Amino acid sequence: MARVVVDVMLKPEILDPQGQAVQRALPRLGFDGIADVRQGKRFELEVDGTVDDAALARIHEMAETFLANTVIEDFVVRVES
Amino acid sequence: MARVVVDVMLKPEILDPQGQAVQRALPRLGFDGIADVRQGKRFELEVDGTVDDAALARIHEMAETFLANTVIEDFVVRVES
Amino acid sequence: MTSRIGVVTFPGTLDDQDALRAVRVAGAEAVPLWHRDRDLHQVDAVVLAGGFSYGDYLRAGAISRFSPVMETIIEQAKGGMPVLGICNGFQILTEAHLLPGAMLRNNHLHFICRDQRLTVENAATAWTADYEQGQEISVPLKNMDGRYTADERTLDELEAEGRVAFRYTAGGNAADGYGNPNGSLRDIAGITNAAGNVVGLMPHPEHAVEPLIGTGGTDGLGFFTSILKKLVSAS
Amino acid sequence: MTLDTVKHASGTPDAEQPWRELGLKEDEYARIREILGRRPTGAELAMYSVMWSEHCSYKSSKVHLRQFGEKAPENDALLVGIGENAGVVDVGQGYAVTFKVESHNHPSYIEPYQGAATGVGGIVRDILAMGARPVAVVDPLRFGAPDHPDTRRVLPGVVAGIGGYGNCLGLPNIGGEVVFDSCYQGNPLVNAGCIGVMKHEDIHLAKASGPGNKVILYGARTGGDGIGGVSVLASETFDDSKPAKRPAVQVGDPFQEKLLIECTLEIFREKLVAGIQDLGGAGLSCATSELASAGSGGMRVELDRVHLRDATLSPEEILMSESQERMCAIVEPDKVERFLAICEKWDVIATVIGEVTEGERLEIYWHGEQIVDVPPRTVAHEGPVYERPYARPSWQDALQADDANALPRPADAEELRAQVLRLVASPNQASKAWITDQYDRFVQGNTVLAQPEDAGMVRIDEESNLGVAMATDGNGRYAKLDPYTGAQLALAEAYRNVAASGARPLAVSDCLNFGSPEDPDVMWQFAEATRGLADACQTLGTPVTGGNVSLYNQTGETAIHPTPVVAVLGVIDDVTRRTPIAFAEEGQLLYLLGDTREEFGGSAWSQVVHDHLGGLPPAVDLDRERLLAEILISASRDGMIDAAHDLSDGGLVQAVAESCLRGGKGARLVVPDGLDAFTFLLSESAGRAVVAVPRSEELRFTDMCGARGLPATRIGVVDGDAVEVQGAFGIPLDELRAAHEETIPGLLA
Ligand SMILES: Nc1ncnc2c1ncn2[C@@H]1O[C@H](COP(=O)(O)OP(=O)(O)O)[C@@H](O)[C@H]1O
Ligand SMILES: [Mg+2]
Repeated sequence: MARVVVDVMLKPEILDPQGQAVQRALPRLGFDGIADVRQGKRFELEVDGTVDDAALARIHEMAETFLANTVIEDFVVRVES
Repeated sequence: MARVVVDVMLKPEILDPQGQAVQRALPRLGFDGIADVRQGKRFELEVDGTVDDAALARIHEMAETFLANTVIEDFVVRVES
Repeated sequence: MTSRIGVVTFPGTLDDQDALRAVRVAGAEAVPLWHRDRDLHQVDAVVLAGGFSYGDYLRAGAISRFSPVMETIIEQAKGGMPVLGICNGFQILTEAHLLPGAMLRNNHLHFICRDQRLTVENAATAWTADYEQGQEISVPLKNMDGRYTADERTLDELEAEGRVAFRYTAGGNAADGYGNPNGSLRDIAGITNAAGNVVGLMPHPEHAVEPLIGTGGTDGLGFFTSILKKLVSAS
Repeated sequence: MTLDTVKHASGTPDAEQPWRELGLKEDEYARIREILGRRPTGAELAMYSVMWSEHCSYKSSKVHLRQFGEKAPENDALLVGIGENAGVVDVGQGYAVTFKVESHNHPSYIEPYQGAATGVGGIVRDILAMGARPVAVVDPLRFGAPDHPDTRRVLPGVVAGIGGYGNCLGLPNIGGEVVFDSCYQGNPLVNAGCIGVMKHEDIHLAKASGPGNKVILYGARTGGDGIGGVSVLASETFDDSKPAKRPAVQVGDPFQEKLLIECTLEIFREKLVAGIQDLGGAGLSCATSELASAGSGGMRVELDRVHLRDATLSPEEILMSESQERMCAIVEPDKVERFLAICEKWDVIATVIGEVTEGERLEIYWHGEQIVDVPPRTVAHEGPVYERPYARPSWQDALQADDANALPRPADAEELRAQVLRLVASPNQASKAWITDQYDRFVQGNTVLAQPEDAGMVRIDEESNLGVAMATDGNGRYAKLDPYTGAQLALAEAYRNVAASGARPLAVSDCLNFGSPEDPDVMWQFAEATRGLADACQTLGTPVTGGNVSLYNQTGETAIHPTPVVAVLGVIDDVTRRTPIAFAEEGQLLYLLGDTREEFGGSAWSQVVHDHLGGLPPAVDLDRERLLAEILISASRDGMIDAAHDLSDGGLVQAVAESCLRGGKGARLVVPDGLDAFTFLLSESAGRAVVAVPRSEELRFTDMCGARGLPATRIGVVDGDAVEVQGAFGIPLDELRAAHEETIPGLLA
């Protein structure tokens, strides 16, 4: 069993009202000094067997076609150590 | 400017309907060998100045009281390199 | 013989019964279609109804678009079969890349349910011929992820080709349904593909086909009478 | 840990057991030992403790609730009464309607989104279990002070949870309430109601009969949700300082519930079940023991067959788990295959976990070893019953003596105008559109009326236009001043709201939200309120068909206001005859129906202007309510009125303001002889409504009122774009709209 993480974030040019709402609330809660907040998704995949290059390539494809919508989102795939 | 990432995931014992829906869809899309999927949130915070221990402690508190709902979620704070 | 219009039920589709009713009210034969079934049962057109297919999990429409029925619909839509995507159906159409752009969380981050004023910008599609260009109509709107977005180039292209089918009408009171309800770029409420057979929009014309029910108007009926006329004249 | 089997329990009579931690009292534990003739196993102890909790057993309230049955009015419409998952009434044309209101107060305070969401999920499954298709939901809500920081946490979460779950299920939200009062600060009330429709022959009951029939658990997998939730949450006050006691929160999956609904309805259509029960509080403990108890008694369950989300759960935990979106059905053996096929079609997991047996014992096995062997009736239906002591509180007289009618009144027209504006802008009177716009009210395409109308109304037959209406009401301030009258006023208001929409009130469900039953003051409030409600139901001819009791709503020693929430269901033969609240046609005449007296005790005015609660609530005259309802229904059926709005908190001016804003038209009002402007506008006398009458119908309408003896006073006309009170003041609609509509977004957005 190995864990692969896929992080999906809205592209920088896309308005992220969730992140903005968080950022706007921070000063009210007494937290200053945060210049920007973006909110995205994190997927934790438990993979059967070992994660070799072939497996990673498949997960990359899965992220590209399914986990992220590349019209609006970027993604990163990493093997969790 | 430094980037701090807060990952928020549902606690393991809490039902994650989103992750389950994703996992159930995978075989249909031709992706096998994924034993489990959990979906959580990823916050990217752009922090003014340097991220010292005091700043990290503050962000930790922010995550605990605001970014995560600790009744049902766990979180991890990390400085992005 | 009247035309057969199919309405797809995915797990979590909610407005399929309403869409079937709207098809009937317009005088066509309503045919329920099932997501696992590749066969479209000789329908002449398809409505992808509103709701929360697969709970809107991952992204609205993201899981449904991979269902067996969609494989056939995608193929036939490319061949000219009329397809109308309402709300979740619109989201499925963008996820399936039959229509450009994507739908994002409303800018106020809430689900919104209200009467909505729309301006018909393109009265030449398969689903809008019974309206006048520039006509204002009122139909219910209800969604969580209704903010239309696309990159600038795509938006310019849509405008230039007259493919913005509906815009949120500006200029009046929000209480009367005017204004952009969710931050959609360029006030876009619905678009069409270049051929005019595939149309998607966020508001719900199928909820505005009978007096008394819903908003109490029949402004949405035109979608269903438009397609019926088109199909009848083609046959 | 060794498995605590029945055999093991018999051999170790003196083993220590955590009955106290599970919320049982010493004598209750002793009784369990007596019933079983030995000490209970861990699994049995879990079952008894959760089923004998206040929440499941109604042990403190039972003796009072009996009145609803004893005093039930003769009513041919009642098909299924109290005791089943929900009551069922006949609405004609072969249709039956089932409806019920439930509370999810404590979970919603801990985790507002999930608490409220699973509250909706639970009540919908109750309705489904009766054999009905759920067609609408309502959500009566109470929160703490609107400007309190915790309200900003709780309210948006609750609203998002109700919307998130209900919208995703495809059930229109057609009504409810939002009330703020600091008494609910640590105890918000999240009540949720659901209406379902079926044909008479489709009514299903929760009972397991027919030895050899299979017990099928279907729906979501079982996880660690809310383990101990029922007993810990409902039998003790939630105490913030002990986070360790916080039980695992239940998380809802509305998508799964939608599949469960469609799957179950298809199963009903093919007549595949002999008995059915939803899994709610107390999970499998409740479902198996209730099904067996209501049937012939015998059932055998192989607990290890239950599909788990978490493989480490112990059998006790599986029995207590409150995982959502599950149902339990009793199915004849030759129908099992088809049953499972339908579940597969809808992607719903289903498992045969046991069968109905000849005997009278509920036996549960874990990998072949017996861990439960009990008479199911002792678990489900023969739990403890308490006659809790109660007495009129020592402070009640002083509270009633503190007369609101004696409070300083506005000195002149200008001050009256200012107070009226403050009132329509106050959080309790302001428009709730910011909240209700987050709910889908159109889905299913049958909604005739929804917020902000007096009652929600849905069409149930497309051919005949048969419809049902529902309103929920409850005024905790009135009930605090006098719980007997307060409960009757709650019923009267909901009844009036339904009639104002044009529907005939038929039956009642209630959700009784009170403090700790161990406090004699609270118990008195509860006793008085139930007595008041039962008496009033008898007089109005509307039986209580079911409901829910929520106790221990208190923070420390301080209880919430007694808050009986009453839902009235009505029927309308032709929804095209429904009456909206909007004043939409200029020139129509406004009539005030009923009598206006000086009644300010518990009023919105006394709260907003004086922050005062004292005196007596408005008087109740149930015969008058009945007459008013008859007139409103006849007038709507015969086309004599175009709009109607009942008068309640905020009085006449509130109703007129709402009707004007809804229709976008103003009104000119004249203060009737014998009344001063202040009393005319702001008194909260019950039994009243304002109606808009087309001029052509005036004579017919006033003749009818005159002949039937209902006071009808012409008070003005629909006209212009302001609310004008002749000789006093005017408020332009724009100013009124801003005052009424900006408050809630200002507080919460
Ligand atoms: N939480 C809610 N959910 C749905 N509808 C609501 C809610 N709160 C208020 N409403 C609706 O808003 C309208 C006004 O509510 P209210 O002033 O309490 O009515 P009334 O005084 O007639 O009982 C009604 O249509 C009511 O059903
Ligand atoms: Mg009312």
